[in-house]
Amino acid sequence: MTTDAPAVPPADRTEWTSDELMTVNAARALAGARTCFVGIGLPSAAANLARHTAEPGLVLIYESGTLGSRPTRLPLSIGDGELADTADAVVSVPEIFNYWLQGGRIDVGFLGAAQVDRFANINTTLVDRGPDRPEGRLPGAGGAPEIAANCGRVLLVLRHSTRNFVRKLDFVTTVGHGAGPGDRERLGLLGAGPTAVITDLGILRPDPETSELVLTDLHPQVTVEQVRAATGWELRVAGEPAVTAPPTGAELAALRALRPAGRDA
Amino acid sequence: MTTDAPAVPPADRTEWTSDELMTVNAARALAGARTCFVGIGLPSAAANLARHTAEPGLVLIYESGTLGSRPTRLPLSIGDGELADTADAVVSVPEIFNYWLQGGRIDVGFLGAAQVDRFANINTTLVDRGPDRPEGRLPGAGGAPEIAANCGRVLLVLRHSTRNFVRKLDFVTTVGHGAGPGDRERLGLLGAGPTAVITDLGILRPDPETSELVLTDLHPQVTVEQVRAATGWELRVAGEPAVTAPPTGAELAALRALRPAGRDA
Amino acid sequence: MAEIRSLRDAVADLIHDGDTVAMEGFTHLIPFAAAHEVIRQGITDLTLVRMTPDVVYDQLIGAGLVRKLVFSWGGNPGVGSLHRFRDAVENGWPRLLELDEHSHAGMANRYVAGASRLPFAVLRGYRGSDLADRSDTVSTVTCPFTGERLAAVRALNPDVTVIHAQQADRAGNVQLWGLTGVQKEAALAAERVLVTVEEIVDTLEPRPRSIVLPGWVVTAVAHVPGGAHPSYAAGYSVRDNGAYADWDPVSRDREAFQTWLKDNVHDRSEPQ
Amino acid sequence: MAEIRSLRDAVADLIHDGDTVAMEGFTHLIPFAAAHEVIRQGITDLTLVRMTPDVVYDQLIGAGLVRKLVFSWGGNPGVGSLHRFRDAVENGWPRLLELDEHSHAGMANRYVAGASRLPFAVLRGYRGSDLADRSDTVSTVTCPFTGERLAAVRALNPDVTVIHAQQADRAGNVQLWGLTGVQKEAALAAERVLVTVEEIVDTLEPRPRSIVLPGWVVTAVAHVPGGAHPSYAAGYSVRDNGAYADWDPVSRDREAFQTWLKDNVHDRSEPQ
Repeated sequence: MTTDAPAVPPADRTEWTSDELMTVNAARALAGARTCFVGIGLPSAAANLARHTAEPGLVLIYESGTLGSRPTRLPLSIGDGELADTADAVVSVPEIFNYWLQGGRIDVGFLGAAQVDRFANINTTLVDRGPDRPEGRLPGAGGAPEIAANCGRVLLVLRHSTRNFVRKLDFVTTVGHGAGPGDRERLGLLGAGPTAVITDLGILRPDPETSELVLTDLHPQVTVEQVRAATGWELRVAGEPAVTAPPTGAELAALRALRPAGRDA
Repeated sequence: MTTDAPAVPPADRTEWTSDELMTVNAARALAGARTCFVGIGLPSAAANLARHTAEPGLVLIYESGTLGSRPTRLPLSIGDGELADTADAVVSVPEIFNYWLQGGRIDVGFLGAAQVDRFANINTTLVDRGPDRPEGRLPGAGGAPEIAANCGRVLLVLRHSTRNFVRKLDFVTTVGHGAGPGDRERLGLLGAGPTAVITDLGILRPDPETSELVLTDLHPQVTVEQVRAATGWELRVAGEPAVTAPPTGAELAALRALRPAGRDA
Repeated sequence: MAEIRSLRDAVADLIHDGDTVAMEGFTHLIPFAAAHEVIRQGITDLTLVRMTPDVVYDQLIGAGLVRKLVFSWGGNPGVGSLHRFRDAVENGWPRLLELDEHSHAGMANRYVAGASRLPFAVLRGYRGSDLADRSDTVSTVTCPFTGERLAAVRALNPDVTVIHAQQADRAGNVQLWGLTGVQKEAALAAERVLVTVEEIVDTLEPRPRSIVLPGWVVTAVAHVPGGAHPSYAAGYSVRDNGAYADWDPVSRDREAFQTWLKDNVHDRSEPQ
Repeated sequence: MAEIRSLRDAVADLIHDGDTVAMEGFTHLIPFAAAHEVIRQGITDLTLVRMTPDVVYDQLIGAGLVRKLVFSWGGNPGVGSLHRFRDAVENGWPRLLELDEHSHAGMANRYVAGASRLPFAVLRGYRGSDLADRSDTVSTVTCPFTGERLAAVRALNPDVTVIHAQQADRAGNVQLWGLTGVQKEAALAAERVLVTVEEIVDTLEPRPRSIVLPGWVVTAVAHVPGGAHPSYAAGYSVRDNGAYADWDPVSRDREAFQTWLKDNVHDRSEPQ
């Protein structure tokens, strides 16, 4: 994706990929957060970017047991050595889940997903590929069910397509807002649950009344119709959706400096 | 207490106190053990002596979180710095109780006691001082209930008197053999429970049929009548009690070398 | 991030009349200086929590500030009884002392549950002991897989936990090493955390056998060198066993205790 | 005390057909060399336990040795799918693979219960997730104090746990550092423990951020430098991210996989 924004020096290039757009907006969503439990993949890119842009003091917590990691490059996995070497503290995996996550100490849980439904519930377990084909296997739950249950709020980041944004999940791995208002309380889930889903097309947020995800923000040059076409349910739009600010040169430079040459997030 | 044993060089003095006799015999009871969870006080003296005499490879475990401590002097408390400095590993207090003690990894639990009854149940909580006086307060349970419940076997060491060896405990802090055979199984207690009570007069062991403590060993020059007089119940004697071997010069020298000058165990 | 404050201000702001307060440190790193500041400020009606009350709680109890004690072993390690504790329990002097009494394993697991924000913890404990009958924080649960009945202990979540550590950096990150006892659990179980430290350093160098509490789970840090005396801080001091022994005659006698309290606590101001 | 043995002998003696085996290491210190020795010896019908099956279990599954997998996240970290795992689950190739699937928090607590010799562990988890319906090792318990219903997970007690560590001494005491994951719990939960190490040293020097497993809870130690490759051993090697990426095309194709297996495992003997 390109833009017609005026030319700037090379360090501030205003040309970006849709993944970069997504990651930059995901990083912005961390402004004001103190601590973030970071899922593998896109969330890790966004959370690391936020440390260089929107929220320099952000404390990154990885399920491999690191508290306060400050990697200089994006880790390929959540257990890369630099996450430990740069951390304020390293603890065991049981401890990170029991004392730190379940202990209710984390402001934001940042997750990816394979499928999301209109209540921001998540499937990362399996996909139904039709009656004649075996179920397709996904990686599984990882830390997500308890991350979504125990953080102050949850952010999701994933690419927008009808494959990912579905009318009905093939499997509920992780509860977002359940079947709607009151369900988190009924299930005993702490925190506000998902407050934003950041995609390569825009941002969806739960309607305060119904908890249903509605389109609140479009990325520059994206249309409501494009987003609706990429969503598996009849997506509602919150009045006139805002348009997200284009990535700044500083954001793009910081993101690109983080990325190991030749690697995707 | 003195003995008429022949004179030996100063390093092998054959004169000993009744506490030394008790500690030496307690240390001997650790022969063959691999790991010992060490209670505060007399047990610590005995277990440390065993490392220098009966069982040089004995692994000492203290509830303060040390595995494999090798103090050169007897620690005054179970949290002295040398216990940590000389240990193979130092862990948290929850871990020592959950993973190491409850984990069933310890051969011998070594305990002291304020009151013991005929089934080797222990009171370290309070004493009834009669109708007109308030209950007398003892230190409390510490680690004892779970030490006695989870070790392969339990050794007790305490001075012999009718105040300590009582017909009925004023409070059951820690279960030894409960009300007799089958009680440990019924209560779900693991291990064999108390297998010996070493005192300054001799050694009591549970009768294999009734689990009642009977006198099996007398220390040199102690009589059955002396022990019976110091016991609050009608103490049975196992046939002809054995007589414990007098402390060797090496045992006494090792014990005295451990003891900080001017301090009791 | 934790604020670095004077001990006086930190105690005044964090600890209030009626609070449930845990001061932990298993023989090592006992926060005596903070306890003395509590005595000087006369903060009272406290529920005190500690596995081993030790001399530090004997002093607070003798000072009449304690309504209830939650504990598992109340002796003077290697010396004998805690006489102020006994006098309060046996004679109600200077006030009645309510007890909630556990085993060490039970107390440790109560803190674990508190740090994990679970309402209870499970252990194989208390079986056959009279302890369970006297506490309303011990119960049982049944394993849904095996049917085995196990002990359940209620979570401990103090209003304030106070610990002493070797070092903090200027952002309030705290490192302690050596015997680290149950301090991490006690701190993470609490609403507010006060840490007194031997030293404030520019950068915490990771140490063997250490634990680190990030500044964002610590409320306040106070620089109090020697703040664990007569307990000790590995690398900075050794345990003053003589002071523990000397406590015995002082604490046996109400008047001797009161004189001690005046001379050694009330008439001494905070060390910095 | 642990015996120091060759990897071949240790694997042959400790791991048997039909065993439940946990090979742990969270990205770091994954015991690849030991897994390859299991493949060479054709030890089969295994129930494999691991939070993150990773490439190491993809290889064992592809080799047809695995009856059941107990896990919580089965991807190639930073790369994509585990194709041998998917082929087994989706197509039953080379054999059907039974699954017991959990969340990370659930698996971690299953090991904690196993290490603690409790029949279950309690957590605030699985709420509303379909995971609980598909596993007979997830249930609920009710807090006897508050009435809250919480998840209960059944303890994991493997027959054998295999881990890789940086160092052992000659008595078989083991030290590992850096990300230490769930290795202590996995080791203490098991009946038998095999540790491969980068180095055997005269004396273990305590390190920051390390854990020590005393030799008396370790069954066997094998000296296997590089035994974690393409995972890594902090202080000895870095993660071979390229090898993880290269695994993707190899594992997508059954024949390519079999060629890889022959060339890289079967035709290579134990490295020492």
